[in-house]
Amino acid sequence: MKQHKIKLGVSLYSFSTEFISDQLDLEGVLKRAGEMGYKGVEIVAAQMVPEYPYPSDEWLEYFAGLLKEYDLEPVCWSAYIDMGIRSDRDLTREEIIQYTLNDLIYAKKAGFPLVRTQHAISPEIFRAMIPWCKHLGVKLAIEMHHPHHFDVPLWQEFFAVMRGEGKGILGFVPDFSIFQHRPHQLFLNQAVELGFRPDRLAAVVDKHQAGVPKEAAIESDFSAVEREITTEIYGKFNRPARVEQLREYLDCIFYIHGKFYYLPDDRHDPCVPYEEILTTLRDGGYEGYIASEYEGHHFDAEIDSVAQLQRYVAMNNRILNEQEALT
Amino acid sequence: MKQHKIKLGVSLYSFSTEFISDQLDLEGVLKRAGEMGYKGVEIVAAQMVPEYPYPSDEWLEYFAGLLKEYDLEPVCWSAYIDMGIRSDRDLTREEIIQYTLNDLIYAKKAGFPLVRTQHAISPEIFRAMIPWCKHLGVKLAIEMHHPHHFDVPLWQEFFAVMRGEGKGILGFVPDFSIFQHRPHQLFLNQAVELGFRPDRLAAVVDKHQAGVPKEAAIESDFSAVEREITTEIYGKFNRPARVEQLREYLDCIFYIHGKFYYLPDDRHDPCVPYEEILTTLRDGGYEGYIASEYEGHHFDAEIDSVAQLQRYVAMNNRILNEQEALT
Amino acid sequence: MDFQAYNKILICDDEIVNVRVDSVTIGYEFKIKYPSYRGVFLSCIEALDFYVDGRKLDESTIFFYLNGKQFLLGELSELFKEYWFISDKATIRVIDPNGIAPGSHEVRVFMRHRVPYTGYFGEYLVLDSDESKTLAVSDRQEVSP
Amino acid sequence: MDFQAYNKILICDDEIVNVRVDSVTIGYEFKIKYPSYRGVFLSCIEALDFYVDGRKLDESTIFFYLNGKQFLLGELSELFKEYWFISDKATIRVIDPNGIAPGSHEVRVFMRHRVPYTGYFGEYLVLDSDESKTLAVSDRQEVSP
Ligand SMILES: [Mn+2]
Ligand SMILES: [Mn+2]
Repeated sequence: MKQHKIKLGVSLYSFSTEFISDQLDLEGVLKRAGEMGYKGVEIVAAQMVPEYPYPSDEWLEYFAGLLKEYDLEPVCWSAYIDMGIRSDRDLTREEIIQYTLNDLIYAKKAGFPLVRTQHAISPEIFRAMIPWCKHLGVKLAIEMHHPHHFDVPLWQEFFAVMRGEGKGILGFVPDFSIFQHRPHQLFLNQAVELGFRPDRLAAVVDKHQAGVPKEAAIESDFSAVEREITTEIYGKFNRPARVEQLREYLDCIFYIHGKFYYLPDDRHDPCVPYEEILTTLRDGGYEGYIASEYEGHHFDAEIDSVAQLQRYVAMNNRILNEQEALT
Repeated sequence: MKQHKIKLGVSLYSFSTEFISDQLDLEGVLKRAGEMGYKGVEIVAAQMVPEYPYPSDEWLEYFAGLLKEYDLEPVCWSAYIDMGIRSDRDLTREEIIQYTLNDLIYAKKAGFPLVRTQHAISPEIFRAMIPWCKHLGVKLAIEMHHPHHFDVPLWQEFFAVMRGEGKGILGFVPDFSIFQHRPHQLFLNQAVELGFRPDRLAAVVDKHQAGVPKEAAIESDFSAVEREITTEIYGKFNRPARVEQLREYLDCIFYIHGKFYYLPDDRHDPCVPYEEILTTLRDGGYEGYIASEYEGHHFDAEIDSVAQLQRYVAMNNRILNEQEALT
Repeated sequence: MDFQAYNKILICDDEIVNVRVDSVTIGYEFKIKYPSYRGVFLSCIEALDFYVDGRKLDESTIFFYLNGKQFLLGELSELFKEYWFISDKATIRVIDPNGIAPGSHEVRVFMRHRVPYTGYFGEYLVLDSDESKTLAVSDRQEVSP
Repeated sequence: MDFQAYNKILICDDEIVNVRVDSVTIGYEFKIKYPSYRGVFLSCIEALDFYVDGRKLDESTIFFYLNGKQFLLGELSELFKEYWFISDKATIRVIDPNGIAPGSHEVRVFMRHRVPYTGYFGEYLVLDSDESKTLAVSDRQEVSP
């Protein structure tokens, strides 16, 4: 039995509830991550970096001190391609390059070897960043997030760049939202709060799982909100990617977002097929980080992020190790 | 012989050369004004107030301390109506009100009893500011500056507001540029530097003074720059206002800009009829401030502002007192 | 239904403060935060309405303060370089020479905002955040504008 | 011919500095001031061109830094809330992985700018400031972006 080389890191984004409600500041978040045993951290710069997108040297020094103090390793600087910043038009090529170069430079200054970017960068600009990535020694990877997936034609262009000129410099970050196949508990709770009758909701979830078409799942007595949420369930939890595609593009994976919304225990995620995903990655030889990315804070501010993360790490370790033992 | 009650103050704008070249900072400018014997000061907020248009409380406190230290009296907070801020359109009514209210509030906070505004405020908005002026106890006055003058129809509307609802609250600030009748020495020097042949320039000035039409002053051998500057001389030094109009609107004058560009000595300004202006104001019973407003810095950064101001004050005192003695 | 839990941070608990210059009242103010997990540029705000005790406020009486600057609500959609950090409170100042009466008032904020990175297939997610909160008026007598 | 004497302050005497991140050069920078007696909003800048040793720089390689922010030259005309205080220097950073060679270089700046209060009879005064200055390259090895 060979030991797997997957490392479990954390996106500080997982502490959104505590951060935005001022229960934890940046130092508090880093301290907590360190206390939980995490080493590798990802920061969503637009979330936790004051003065972003142009943080001061003072802040950079402060941040370096915190990483050192809590014995953390900077792994991923997460940037956005905020195409829709402006009201009148999308960003131009020059603006996208400006923002991306800015993030590469600040990632470098803050000690991160990798920048997470987004699909809207376009294959052409993605390729155009190669000289800067090489010059700075910082890798650039596009996150693949639901509703995108491997078979979106744009992504075939991205993979061509990653495997061509960008080899070893440009890659991607799969987010497990692409494998999510059913609504999580916090979504269901919110639906009920918004007026979805629990029995009708349960029926919709069952029909969605059974492959009954959306039209047949919407009953004639559904309220507007019930129709809307049913449409969202069908649109959102449709598992657009196949797990074996991870293996197919393993050479392009620089980093992974271990997305989850709510774990009822520390053994199994009912919404994302972690067993299949993790063993595929492990057996395929993936050796990088999987960042715990708790996202339930979109739905419920009362959930304890730390408890969720602890369950998540336990589940990952169990699958990676127990199931390994079985093979 | 009755003693006149005209006070000589200074617009800190007179120290533009020293301020923008970092020879004097705001404290240096205030100190110099105090040393010269001035008491009342005007500040062009967009020039000397850091963080303008939203200066901090720290700055306001600092500024109050400086006024106290150098025994100066805040007289006029000069605001602009920057109609052309935007590239795509002029300011809207709401924006003009926002900027004006902001200046009234900051003037109040900084201890100034008067805000200088500009014609672009429009008669309607000028009137609309009355309740705020009363509420804050700050007066509002429009500067009348060349190329405007008393007979511009807009100004008749302004005077109607000042003499009607705005009585005692709304007024105007004549700037003596409206009486300027010939180019000053720094203008002539600059013209020569730009290539105007000195003899031709002298001939143009003579013809302009003699009332020869512009077309007849432009010789057939004039270069483009000579034509351009001749046109500027005719356009700019045309004395659009008559000095007796000061007396006519004396009841609306809250403050005065003693505009000058270059004084060759401390007795007489060759370009602005100070003898006539000052005796008219004095004999009409004007009791407010005349701010020394040296403006040669637009043309020559080598002139010593202090020396010019000293000549200016001496000239004013001579005219106000000597000529009084003669009557 | 993403983003819904963030609406809870929209209206801050800070008290409403009457704003005075020397002893002259010029209005009152309260604080809001951007209802998301991350900061954005102000140009992503598509609509912003305020109600106090059920009455909609005239937008010409409202100044939005952030980053040491003062904005009109009508300017927000153009401010593509003005970043609203998620931990920073914006001050909403209502210009009113009478200020606001002591006691408690119900403040309602409606914000329509665009999530600028969500155009996966062309359309941006546009959220409506609509929150109300009862806020007390502060006893403080002196406040800096 | 008003405003002409102010052009002298356009290009600052500060040395040109090669900008490095750790040991990696990303470009070089020099400083300019607004050529007037007063501050304005950046939206009053109608054109801004830079030349180094006679060669016009590609505007896509230039970042304009002011007020702690970074702008593209193409953005300036829209920045009606970004105030350039007359005493503040803007940093012009030229993105170039080679930096600039040691020694002296001639920097030329052309700025066309609108004086926003001059519309006495409808037309704004628009000024062309065109200055050149020889600047030395600094020996400093480490600079913060
Ligand atoms: Mn993700
Ligand atoms: Mn004046």
